[in-house]
Amino acid sequence: MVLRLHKLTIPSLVAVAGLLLTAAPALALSAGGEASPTEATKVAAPGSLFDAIMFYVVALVTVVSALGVCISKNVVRMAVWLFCTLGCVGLLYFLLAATFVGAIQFIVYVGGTLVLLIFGVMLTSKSPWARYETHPVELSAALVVCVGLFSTLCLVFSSMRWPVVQWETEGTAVRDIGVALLTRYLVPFEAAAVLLFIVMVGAAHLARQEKK
Amino acid sequence: MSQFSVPWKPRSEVRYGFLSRVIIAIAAAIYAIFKPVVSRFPGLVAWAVLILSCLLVWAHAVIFDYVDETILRAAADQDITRPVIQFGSPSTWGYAPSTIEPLLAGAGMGSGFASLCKYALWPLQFIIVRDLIILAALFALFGLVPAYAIWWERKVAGRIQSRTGPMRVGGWHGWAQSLADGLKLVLKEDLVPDEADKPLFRVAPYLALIPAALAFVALPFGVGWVFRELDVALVFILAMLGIEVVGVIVGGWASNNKWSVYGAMREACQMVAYEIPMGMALLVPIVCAGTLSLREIGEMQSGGWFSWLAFSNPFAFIAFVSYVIASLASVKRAPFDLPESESELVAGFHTEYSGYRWGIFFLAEYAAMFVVGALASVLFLGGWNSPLPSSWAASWGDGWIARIAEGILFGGPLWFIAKAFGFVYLQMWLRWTLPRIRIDQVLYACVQVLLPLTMLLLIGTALWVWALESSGFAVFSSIVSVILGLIGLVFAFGFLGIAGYGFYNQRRLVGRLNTDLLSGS
Amino acid sequence: MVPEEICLILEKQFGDAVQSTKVEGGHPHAVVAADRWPEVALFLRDDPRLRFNLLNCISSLDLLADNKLACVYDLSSLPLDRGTALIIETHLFAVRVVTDRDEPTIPSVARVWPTAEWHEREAYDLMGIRFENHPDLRRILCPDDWVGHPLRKDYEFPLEYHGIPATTEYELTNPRH
Amino acid sequence: MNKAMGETILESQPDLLIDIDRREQGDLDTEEMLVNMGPQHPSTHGVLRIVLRTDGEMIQEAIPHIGYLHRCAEKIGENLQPYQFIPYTDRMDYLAGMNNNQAYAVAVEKLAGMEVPPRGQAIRVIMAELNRIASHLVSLGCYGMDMGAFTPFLYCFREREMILDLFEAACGARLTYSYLTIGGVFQDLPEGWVEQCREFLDYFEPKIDDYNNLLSFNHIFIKRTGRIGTISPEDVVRWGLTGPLIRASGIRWDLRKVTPYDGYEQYDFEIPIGEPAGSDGFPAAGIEVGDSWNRYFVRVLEMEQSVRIIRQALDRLPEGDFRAKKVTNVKLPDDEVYVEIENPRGQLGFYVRGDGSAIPYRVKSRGPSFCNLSITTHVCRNCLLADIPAIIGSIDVVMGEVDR
Repeated sequence: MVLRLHKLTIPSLVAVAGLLLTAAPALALSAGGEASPTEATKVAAPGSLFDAIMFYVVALVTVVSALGVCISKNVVRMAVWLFCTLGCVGLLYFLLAATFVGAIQFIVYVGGTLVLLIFGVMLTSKSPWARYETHPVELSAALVVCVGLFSTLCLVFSSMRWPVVQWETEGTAVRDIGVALLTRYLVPFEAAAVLLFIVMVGAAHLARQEKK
Repeated sequence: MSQFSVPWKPRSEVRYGFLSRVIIAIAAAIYAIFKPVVSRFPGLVAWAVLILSCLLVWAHAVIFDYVDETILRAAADQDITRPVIQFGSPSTWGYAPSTIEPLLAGAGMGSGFASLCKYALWPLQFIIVRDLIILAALFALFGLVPAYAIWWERKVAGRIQSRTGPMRVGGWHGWAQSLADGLKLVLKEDLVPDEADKPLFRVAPYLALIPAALAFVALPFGVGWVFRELDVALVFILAMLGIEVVGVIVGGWASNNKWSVYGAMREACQMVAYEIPMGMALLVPIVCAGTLSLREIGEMQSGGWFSWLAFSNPFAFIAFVSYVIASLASVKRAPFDLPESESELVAGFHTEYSGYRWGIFFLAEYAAMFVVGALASVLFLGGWNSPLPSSWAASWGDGWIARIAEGILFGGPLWFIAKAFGFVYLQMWLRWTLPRIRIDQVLYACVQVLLPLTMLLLIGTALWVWALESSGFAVFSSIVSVILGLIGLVFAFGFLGIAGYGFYNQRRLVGRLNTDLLSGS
Repeated sequence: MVPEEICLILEKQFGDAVQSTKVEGGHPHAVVAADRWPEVALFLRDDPRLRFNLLNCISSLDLLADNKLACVYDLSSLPLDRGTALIIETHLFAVRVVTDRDEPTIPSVARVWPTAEWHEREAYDLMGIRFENHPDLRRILCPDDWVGHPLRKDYEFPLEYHGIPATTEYELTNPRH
Repeated sequence: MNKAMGETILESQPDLLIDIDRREQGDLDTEEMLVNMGPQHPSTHGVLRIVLRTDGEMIQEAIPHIGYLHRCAEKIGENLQPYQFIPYTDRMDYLAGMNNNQAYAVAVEKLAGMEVPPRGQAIRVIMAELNRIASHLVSLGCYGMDMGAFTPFLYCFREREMILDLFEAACGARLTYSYLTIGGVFQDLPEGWVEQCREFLDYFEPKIDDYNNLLSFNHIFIKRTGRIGTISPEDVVRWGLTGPLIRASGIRWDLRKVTPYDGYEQYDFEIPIGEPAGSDGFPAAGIEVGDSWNRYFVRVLEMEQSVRIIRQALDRLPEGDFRAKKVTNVKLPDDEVYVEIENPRGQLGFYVRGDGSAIPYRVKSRGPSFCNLSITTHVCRNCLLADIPAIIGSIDVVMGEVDR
């Protein structure tokens, strides 16, 4: 499978991957503040070893596919990489036993937004074959911004204290969400509903206009 | 550039590799063993397989409980500390076999036998091992259901078109037809068009297959028979059905063929459009049941025929019908099979696909059909509960015969699979009788008919459930559900009656079957 | 309407344009001059007495003997004002237009009867008769880069088309033309 | 990745460029897509290629390209004696072989002034009507298949198999019969054939109601074909459409009544025509005169009339010889003749010109599908992609007859 990449993509990929690999264990280890190696294992003890492995794998796949979205040339490939990213984010929610949010993530983002994005791409029939050639100057600018952002993130993460929260898996999350939505957060819920309604009416109006 | 210059590049002649020859050898061996047995007593074998698989699943549940009982709980009582996982030899993980043996002996197992079992039962204490076993069973089922559905569709199509369907492969009624098709598809040359987007072209079928497989994870085949009891099982399954769209669209788009682009576009708008009415129609039973977890919904409907949610109120009954219609569209079946309509779009989105990749799209479609049928049966028709109320089972006492009878007669995986395949049969029946609808009529039906209807049903059910508080209304609602149940019975027996009538005077209705025309008949 | 009356009406209307008429035999027809033919065609279609609104067929003819090409137009009248009553009687007539072989052109009647468009394209494709102001005159049956017009009596068969050899035993078939 | 598909198609087939530019002067707007409903397409009933200029699902223009099945049968007609040319007429409209033979035979007989014995004429009528039923069964089945209903196709072909058995018993062939020759029929009916034919007619008559219940009055089918591709009576005549297409537009015109041949005047039968919604035996709403549904339903009604004709012909089958004495090297006078008969698809005409010898000087065949197809550009303007099979299917085109 010949992947025709821009000449600067591979070096940038290697750079970012290197940063990631070094940062990740550091983050995990430093999570417990003065956690010594032996206690690190206790940190990972609450879930089984398997969960830790799963988390790292999914996180890595998410990052790689997110990079894929930025780097790929053809729009439809971008869409598939985006599908992979959003899917992995949904998987992360499932790993955290937040099943409702994970399912909603799949429905709303992957089933809804992504399909509409692809649909938009298909309707403008010329664009899928357009190639997005990133000019080397733009690429270097992007790299600078990227590294700067990443370093600030590292600083913020390293100085934060990460309380280890005990996983509570049972409990009908759905019922609580439902109740909360219609009691404590009723106003934002209704506002969002009205907003979406306006959006739908606007879309219908635009569609009708075109047909004329 | 004249009309007759043929642009294709000469390909080397295909020689079957070692792996293909191995596959063929295995398949031939299996076929040789099974053919005489099945073609002589087919009915027996079919029922045996079904009952055996249920017993197997039931047995593994028993073993898991036994392991929990004797090893984990006993060890906890005698507070044998659970050794920490060191990365030494595997036997040091969990409770070592040596510690298991006295526990087994203590639980009344013969010492000689215990020494044997300790090695067998040792891995079962890990959750990951249990999950893998169940997953293996689940994906075996995921492979079997479409294979059976494909063969059954060809037989049903044959019956509807007054011909016999596959009869030759494997003896009795061509039972091995879908296995033969699978083998053919695996070994057939699957070519990728030159101008196609090759990586996407290869990935697309799997994007369509994985969601259909994942939906099996949350399907409740029985009370304890579910892989992961999600409390949001319904939303999860809806999500999986929503994702399948992406595979089809990418497949249609990557094969660089105008017909498949048309198929992909139609697919995109049809499935996205029909997700909304389908979701709405599913909300109706949820409003009645009050929970998203399919297990609780199933248990609510164990009160026999009239307790099923489809008959709980008139709105739910109409919602049941509108759900079936919307599910037809979201699984691209019957009158809504626009995306792969042969007459206009050659073969819709899988025009360029051939061989194994085409097989995967086919597999995903039939699996999605089963999932949609299963959802309908769990939410509206009582899932694994039988029409007889399960309270009668209690009166049988609790001997192990009663438990087996209760498991088979009053509710269990057999009922669930029967109902799901009932809906699959309905989809096949519609496909072979109704012509195809045009794309604008499909969207008109969705947006201007089904959507308002399901919204009204939702409001109606909500009001109905709200009104249930007052006891007077509760009595009235039970009467209504009895009436609706009777209507359901009329439909069911009406169908059986017509089928029986058609079967008995087959000769007059259908006229000369082609078996008469065969030579020597 | 008997063919004789039709011929009389035409001669009275167009005089010299109608060169000759032949009523007896299997195919009563009139021979019309090529340049006046669209006029006559319009008259045949719109005259209340004749009302030939259905052009059945345009048969191209190669009269090698007197070095001429001809087109025979078969017309029939289909009364549209009968509503849903069964139509029993109609009248048929034919018109022949002759042009010389080396530079065959006949004015097109595609404007009068739209069905003529495809018939004339076929006549052009197989016989080589060019039709003036035809909306889209090009070959209809043979490939666009075909050489020659097959139905001509003096048509010699091509021995090869894009590398595909024609029949070599050409002599054995001894076509009689 | 790859060039836009529009360009690749245009470069590979230069003739395509010429068509579009010549037909209307505006340059090709790249927004639209050029789609080749090409020679190999499941719903074009044979090797017909339609170039569609589409904008999404809407079709701006449909240009049919024919000629893929052109064998120049007319050139061969100038080298063969009439009784030798009969097998070629079978291959023209390969779904109605008997009717083609009849057309050529009637034309040559009129030119040569031959008399066909009454038994020959009766057998010809029986065979022509049986072939009309078989051809209509194919068109109904394929039309149902185009609309997505697979089952009617198999029912129609089950009945057609029985008709083909009858043909095989009579003349030994199932598709290309060459049974009707100059001066009558090739050989007499085997004994027991008449009873077998009657048995088929009794079996077939109730089956037509099955098709109506299964497909004709199916709500989805009416929605897919009603009010689609409506052709007004004026357009029908201007574009030279004949047969079921004329009758569907409300004109009761049939050559078997207008210019009877082979003794059709002896039998009484009606000519069904397309009627607006609500008339008896027609659906209550959703259709109009001259639309695709009426073109389909006229064929169903015609099958019933054909059964009536065959029954009358079987009852009054005269005795005597079935073919004129002299068939080979019949001298054709130096005259020309143009005769049309009612083929299942329309008026099949033969122009035969003799030059005194036994071999005709010029044979020209006017295929009904050739003219019927010419209206696709006019009718398929601004329709949906899914309507193309509906319109082409209702016109019921056989490419052998279009390309000859």
